[in-house]
Amino acid sequence: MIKLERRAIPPWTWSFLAAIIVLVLTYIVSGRGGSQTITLAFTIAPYLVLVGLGQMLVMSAGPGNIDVSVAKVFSLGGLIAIAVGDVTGSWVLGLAAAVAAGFAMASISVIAILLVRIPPIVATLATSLIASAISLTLAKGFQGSPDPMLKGFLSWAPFGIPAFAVVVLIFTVLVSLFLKRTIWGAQMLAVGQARRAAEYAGVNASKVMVFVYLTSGVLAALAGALRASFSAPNVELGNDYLLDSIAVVVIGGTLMTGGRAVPAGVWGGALFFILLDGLLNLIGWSYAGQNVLKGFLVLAVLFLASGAPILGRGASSSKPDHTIADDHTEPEIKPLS
Amino acid sequence: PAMAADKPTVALSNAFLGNAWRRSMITAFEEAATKAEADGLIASFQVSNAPGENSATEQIAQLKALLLDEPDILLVNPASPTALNPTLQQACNMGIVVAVFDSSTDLECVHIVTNSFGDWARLSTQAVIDGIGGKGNVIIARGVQGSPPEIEMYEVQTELLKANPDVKVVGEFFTFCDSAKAQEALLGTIASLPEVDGVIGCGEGLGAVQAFQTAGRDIPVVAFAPSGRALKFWGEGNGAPGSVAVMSDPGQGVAALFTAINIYNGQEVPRTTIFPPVVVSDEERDQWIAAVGDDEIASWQWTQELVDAQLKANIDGMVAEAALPPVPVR
Amino acid sequence: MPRVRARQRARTLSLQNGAIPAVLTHATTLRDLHTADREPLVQVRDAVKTYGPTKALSGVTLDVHSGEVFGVVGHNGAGKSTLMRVLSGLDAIDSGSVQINGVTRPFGNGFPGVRMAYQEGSLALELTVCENIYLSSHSWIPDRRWHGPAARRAARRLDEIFPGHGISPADYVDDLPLADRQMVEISRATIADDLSLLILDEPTESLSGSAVDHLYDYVRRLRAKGHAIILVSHRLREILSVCDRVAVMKDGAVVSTHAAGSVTEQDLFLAMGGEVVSDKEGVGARPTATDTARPVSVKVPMATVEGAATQIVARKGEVIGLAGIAGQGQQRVLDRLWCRNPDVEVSQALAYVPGDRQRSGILPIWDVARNLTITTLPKLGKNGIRDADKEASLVAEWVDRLKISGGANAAITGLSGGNQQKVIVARAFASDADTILLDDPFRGVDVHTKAELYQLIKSEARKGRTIVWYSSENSEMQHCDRAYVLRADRIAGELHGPQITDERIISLSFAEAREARA
Amino acid sequence: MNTAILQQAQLTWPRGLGRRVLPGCLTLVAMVLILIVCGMIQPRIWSQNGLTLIMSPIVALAIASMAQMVMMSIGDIDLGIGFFVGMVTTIVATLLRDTPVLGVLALAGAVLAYALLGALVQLRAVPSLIATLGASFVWLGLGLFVLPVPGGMAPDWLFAYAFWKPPLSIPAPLVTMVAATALTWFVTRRTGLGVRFRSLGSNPVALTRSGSSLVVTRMLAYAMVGVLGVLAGITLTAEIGGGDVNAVPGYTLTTVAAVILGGGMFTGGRAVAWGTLAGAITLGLLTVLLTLLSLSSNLQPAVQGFIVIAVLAGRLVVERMSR
Ligand SMILES: Nc1ncnc2c1ncn2[C@@H]1O[C@H](COP(=O)(O)OP(=O)(O)OP(=O)(O)O)[C@@H](O)[C@H]1O
Ligand SMILES: Nc1ncnc2c1ncn2[C@@H]1O[C@H](COP(=O)(O)OP(=O)(O)OP(=O)(O)O)[C@@H](O)[C@H]1O
Ligand SMILES: [Mg+2]
Ligand SMILES: [Mg+2]
Repeated sequence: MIKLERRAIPPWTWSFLAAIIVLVLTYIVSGRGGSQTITLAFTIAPYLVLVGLGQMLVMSAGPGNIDVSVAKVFSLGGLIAIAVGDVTGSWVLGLAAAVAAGFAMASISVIAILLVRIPPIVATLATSLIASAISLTLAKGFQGSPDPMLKGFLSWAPFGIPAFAVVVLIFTVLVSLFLKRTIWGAQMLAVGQARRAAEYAGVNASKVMVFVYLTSGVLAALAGALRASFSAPNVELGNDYLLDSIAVVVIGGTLMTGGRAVPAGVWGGALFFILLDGLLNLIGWSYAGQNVLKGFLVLAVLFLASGAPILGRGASSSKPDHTIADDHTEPEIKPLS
Repeated sequence: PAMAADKPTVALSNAFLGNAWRRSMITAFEEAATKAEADGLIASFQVSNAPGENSATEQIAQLKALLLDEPDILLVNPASPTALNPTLQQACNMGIVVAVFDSSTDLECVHIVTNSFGDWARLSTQAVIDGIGGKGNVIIARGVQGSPPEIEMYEVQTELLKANPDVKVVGEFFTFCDSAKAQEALLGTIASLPEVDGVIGCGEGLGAVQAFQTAGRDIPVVAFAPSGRALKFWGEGNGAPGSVAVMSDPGQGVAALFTAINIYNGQEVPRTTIFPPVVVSDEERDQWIAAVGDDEIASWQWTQELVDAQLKANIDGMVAEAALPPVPVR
Repeated sequence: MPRVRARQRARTLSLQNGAIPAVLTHATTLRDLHTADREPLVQVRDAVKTYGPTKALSGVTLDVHSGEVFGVVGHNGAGKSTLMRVLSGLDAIDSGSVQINGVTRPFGNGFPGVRMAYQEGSLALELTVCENIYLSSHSWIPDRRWHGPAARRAARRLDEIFPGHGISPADYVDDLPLADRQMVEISRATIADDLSLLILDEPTESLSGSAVDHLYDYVRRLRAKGHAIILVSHRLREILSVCDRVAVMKDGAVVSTHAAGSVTEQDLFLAMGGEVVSDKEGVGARPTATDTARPVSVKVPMATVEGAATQIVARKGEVIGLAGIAGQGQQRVLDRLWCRNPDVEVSQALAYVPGDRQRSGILPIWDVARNLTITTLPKLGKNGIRDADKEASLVAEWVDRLKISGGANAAITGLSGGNQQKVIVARAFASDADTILLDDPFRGVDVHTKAELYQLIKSEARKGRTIVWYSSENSEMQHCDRAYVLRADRIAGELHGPQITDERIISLSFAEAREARA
Repeated sequence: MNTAILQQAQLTWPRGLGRRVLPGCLTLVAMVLILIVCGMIQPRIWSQNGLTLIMSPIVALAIASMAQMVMMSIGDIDLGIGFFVGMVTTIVATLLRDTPVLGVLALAGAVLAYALLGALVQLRAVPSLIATLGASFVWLGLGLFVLPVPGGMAPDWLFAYAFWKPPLSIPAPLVTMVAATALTWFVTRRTGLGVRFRSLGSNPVALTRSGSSLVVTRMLAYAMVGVLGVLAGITLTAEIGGGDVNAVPGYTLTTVAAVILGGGMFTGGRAVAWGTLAGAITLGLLTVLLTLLSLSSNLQPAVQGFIVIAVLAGRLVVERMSR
């Protein structure tokens, strides 16, 4: 029975499975490709992964937590990094500036969420409006182009192994270590699965909220800065990264209801999406067909990978007794500890 | 219109400000309009950019707010070729001179000022075909899916390719004429493609070249966007020789302004007037680089005289031969 | 420690003194008596129900007759709730037979005429009282224009059962205190035109004393009307006071049935597999005169009923009770302490044991171990990194000490409410907090578990911790050194050691009630 | 006892009602303020034409917000509503015009699809947010199949509606919005079905124990979202005179904001139709306000953001004071 299987299977399996299937299809469709298809996929994946990791932390901090400002912050980060880098002549300062910008934007969300008590989705929506206003102002009469050295590094792939991807992989490992081995990580997941309970257990939930949103903002801006250095800054650079980051995180097996974060899954989801786009372009599907297929694939992966305990689906602070009510979901909770 | 004597008030409705083209268009317009106001051609002008991501509904709301002001001339750079029709109809009914630019509409009462996307496609495609010496593999990078310009351009491209049977199409994606999207689309598929000699497209050359560089492939002949950044990049020797930079002219807004003023003053003007796109070839490239800011798109600097000339060419039906405006200088 | 093998010892003990056989014979004669006059309303024969590995019901056989109040007692996880779910038709049994009103298989909405008031969680908080009533009783309320009828029935029934309740049908349940919600839940269950069997699963756990009396008066009236009532409770005294017959469940089976008149709490207690001392021990055993030498660790400024300023004081090593009718401000005192309001004085490290385990207790995704350690993590780990070994040993220690069923790696949601509660308590006491706040934590916990936890509290207090303990169950307060009786956010009186009795607490709680009316 | 006396007082004003209607009222105030400001800048607003002009673009948003509100009342979120409405416009502008029967069938199919989505969410415990996100790709794709290029033509009866001038110089858009809101309000607050929806959002266990099926209830709720989405699409077609699947992707988040402004919650159980209407109109009027203020276009988004925050902050303050 599926349940029993799922006991064994780690939550990120499905995303990688999907990615591999798409990869195989790609090879089948085009007689050629070899390792380069993978190399190039790993060249563009890291940016989405960085944004996804931030989004993942936010989402696993509890029901209703989501950061819809990533797209605009991403673009903003790109513009600022290039502009500052151009003025100061140092790409390091450029990235630093981008990080600072992401931090500032995220602080707006944090203030709105914690002090003004605005639901995250609306608070971050407001933030993204503000971010895009700043981007637009910046873009007017914008000067500057990416630092050649950084750009070189970003597309540098010795033996077909993209160096930047390796860096982000290491970062991903650090994130999962953070979640597994550190006290903060544990406290974050505790808040994620039951905020009230965690608070009574002595966890400072506000601290967690501040942490996840700031991280998400900073990562988005940083990813934007790097992406812009990889090609060129642009006010619309980040637009695709909002929906994709959410989809990638959930396909990766992170619980939308919080309490379970799966960093590895973010890679799986990102590769799946990127390879899928490649495949669809390859077989020259009409844009319409591409979307229908993409949609059904997302639903299908969900269908297989699902098993989020019904406990507080959507959002659940007001759903007592769920575990007792929906016994069938119990075994699906078990493997997560 | 009734009192051709007194000067018109002008309102420009722009759907969004999200990309370099629209910004250049607004900049060019604001410069020209301020000058026109000073020269006493218009009474006053108002530029309004709808919030949101090029959303038709936002622009409709914005247009209706503008209609409350009852301007004499309404210039529209629309979010969608059809969605505004009912609203624009209302404007016509109020006796406002309505001119749509950088797009088209089948609304009778509206004047259309536009570039010939056919020309754009012809110029860029031909350049690439010549660049690769009339034979080889090409990719077609297509524009904004479903937009009338893209459809018009695609027709021209296909017929030109028919005329050159040695040019083989090995791939075709929608890149929205956006260099970042083109880069991702290409990186996603490049490995599965044979040798590529040229990329026929609508100004995503920058991203295309970068994708090929990343993949360590030979750089094909491409069509850049005439943006400061792309021209510089091109000038630094990226992009195979024979590449070109073509794009519809952000100066259209200005052209539309002067055209509309003429209409308001009772001059006879065809419903649709064609203006030339901006073309940058190897020779003039460095001249243009000097004139264009990094995040700007090169645009013709239309003046009333130039516009009148172009209008005349339109009326005489000899647009093709009409002289191009001079390369602007900074 | 002696408590560890409580149950086994209890069994041997009860077999030696032959209590159960005696009771059984008695029970059978009594059952014959009943069946003589008429066919029982409920007939359960060898009902078996398993959930995966666990055998919730292992062959239950019992009869319930119209016009009787039938009590069911048993330790946590004995199978009571499961049996009730089966009777109400929510769960189907694997083997055996259930017959109610001559119907043998439930259809759609369960067995006809059977209604159940649940222990918790069957009201929709975002709905109004009236809407909740409609939801559960729609079969007896017109489908169109139902607001009026539903509201009227709700109000009438509430007045009928709990006179003087202050609930309006238009109130949102979310904004009602726990006690009021329980009243609504009970009234909800009784609103049915074809009611023939009413099941109450631990109905009084969050009710105040007077409400409990009202409820049982109503139960008696129902019985008089010829309805059958099944009452599940951990409060043996209540069971004996209202029931005609009592069934004792153990490990998924009915081990014995007694005529309420002919048994004492002790007998039931033994039959459940209890141990004499575990309950008796420690009541009043603490030194009554609290020596004022010990340093004060908690100070909460309050007002007396007369309005004079006073304060709640707790010294190091004291167990302080907050008593009184539910919802008279006891929780507010705890909150003021937990949030460290400027006006209160409280020692550095605090820990809180919530009562509402479903919503503010358990971390549902994690297993017992992680639930248990979350509070202590910072203490165990160093510079931000967790220390797996220390955690493991701590968990092992507490799982063993409190005999948490399922062990360290069981999913918390798989535990019984009682066992979940043990984990939550352990969480607090495992921390290095020197003051521990208990917010009515033992609702619906069986007597054994309670006894163990009382012991824990006392021994921890002896180690020098301060305990501030609110309970809605007056008898629990006996385990405190001192108890403050609260009423309308004010202190109605302070009781010392042996003075802390049901009667004293009740009288203090209600003394004012009369004043207020006057 | 005095608790009883306390409660006597509350009997007149049900406990918890205030908490639930207050936010909507405050948003209403904000809406009126914006209207007044607009009116001061541009007095022509105060006429049937003026009001019709500025209100008509908001109608579709308001109805879509109703859909989102129903979704949130069962504890779910719909990230696909924008493209769904867009897809409906393409169907209305083509099939419904040329072959009404097919058109109606197609729209019915769309509603059915929504119901199935609900079943998926319930049965596989899929988070609604991501399920609807996936669905949004499908809506977009289907819309592009029907109309690859924006175009088509609204049916004539829709044009008739677009130029309808109700008596007593009531602005037509207002009539439509109020009607749609009243309908939603009635279903969610007055009918047994509505009670089931909200209890599904608030506490599914209660619903199961009352003997109704979670799947059926969720499917019905999603179907209602679909129906409202279709209505929104139809009114939008009237507004843009044709079909365009990309017409309103922004609705997805705007509608959520509207519901929140109206006093809705993500935790489900709350259905605040009138508040949501106020929220939608407020958000819709922002564009008008910003255009009339004709402030630097770069800043417009920022101003929008700040106004949203401000309104919600204002609510917080009032709640604090009322406590
Ligand atoms: N939903 C369920 N899933 C799995 N096992 C269950 C479930 N419900 C009950 N059980 C099993 O049946 C046993 C009896 O459960 P039940 O709820 O009847 O105990 P109880 O007598 O109600 O305990 P308490 O006195 O604490 O209410 C439990 O020990 C458990 O192992
Ligand atoms: N989802 C579940 N999975 C496994 N066992 C369960 C589940 N839900 C309940 N149980 C079992 O049901 C039994 C009773 O659960 P219930 O919710 O009735 O708490 P309880 O036993 O009544 O405890 P209390 O009486 O203290 O509330 C528990 O022993 C538990 O093992
Ligand atoms: Mg039970
Ligand atoms: Mg129980």
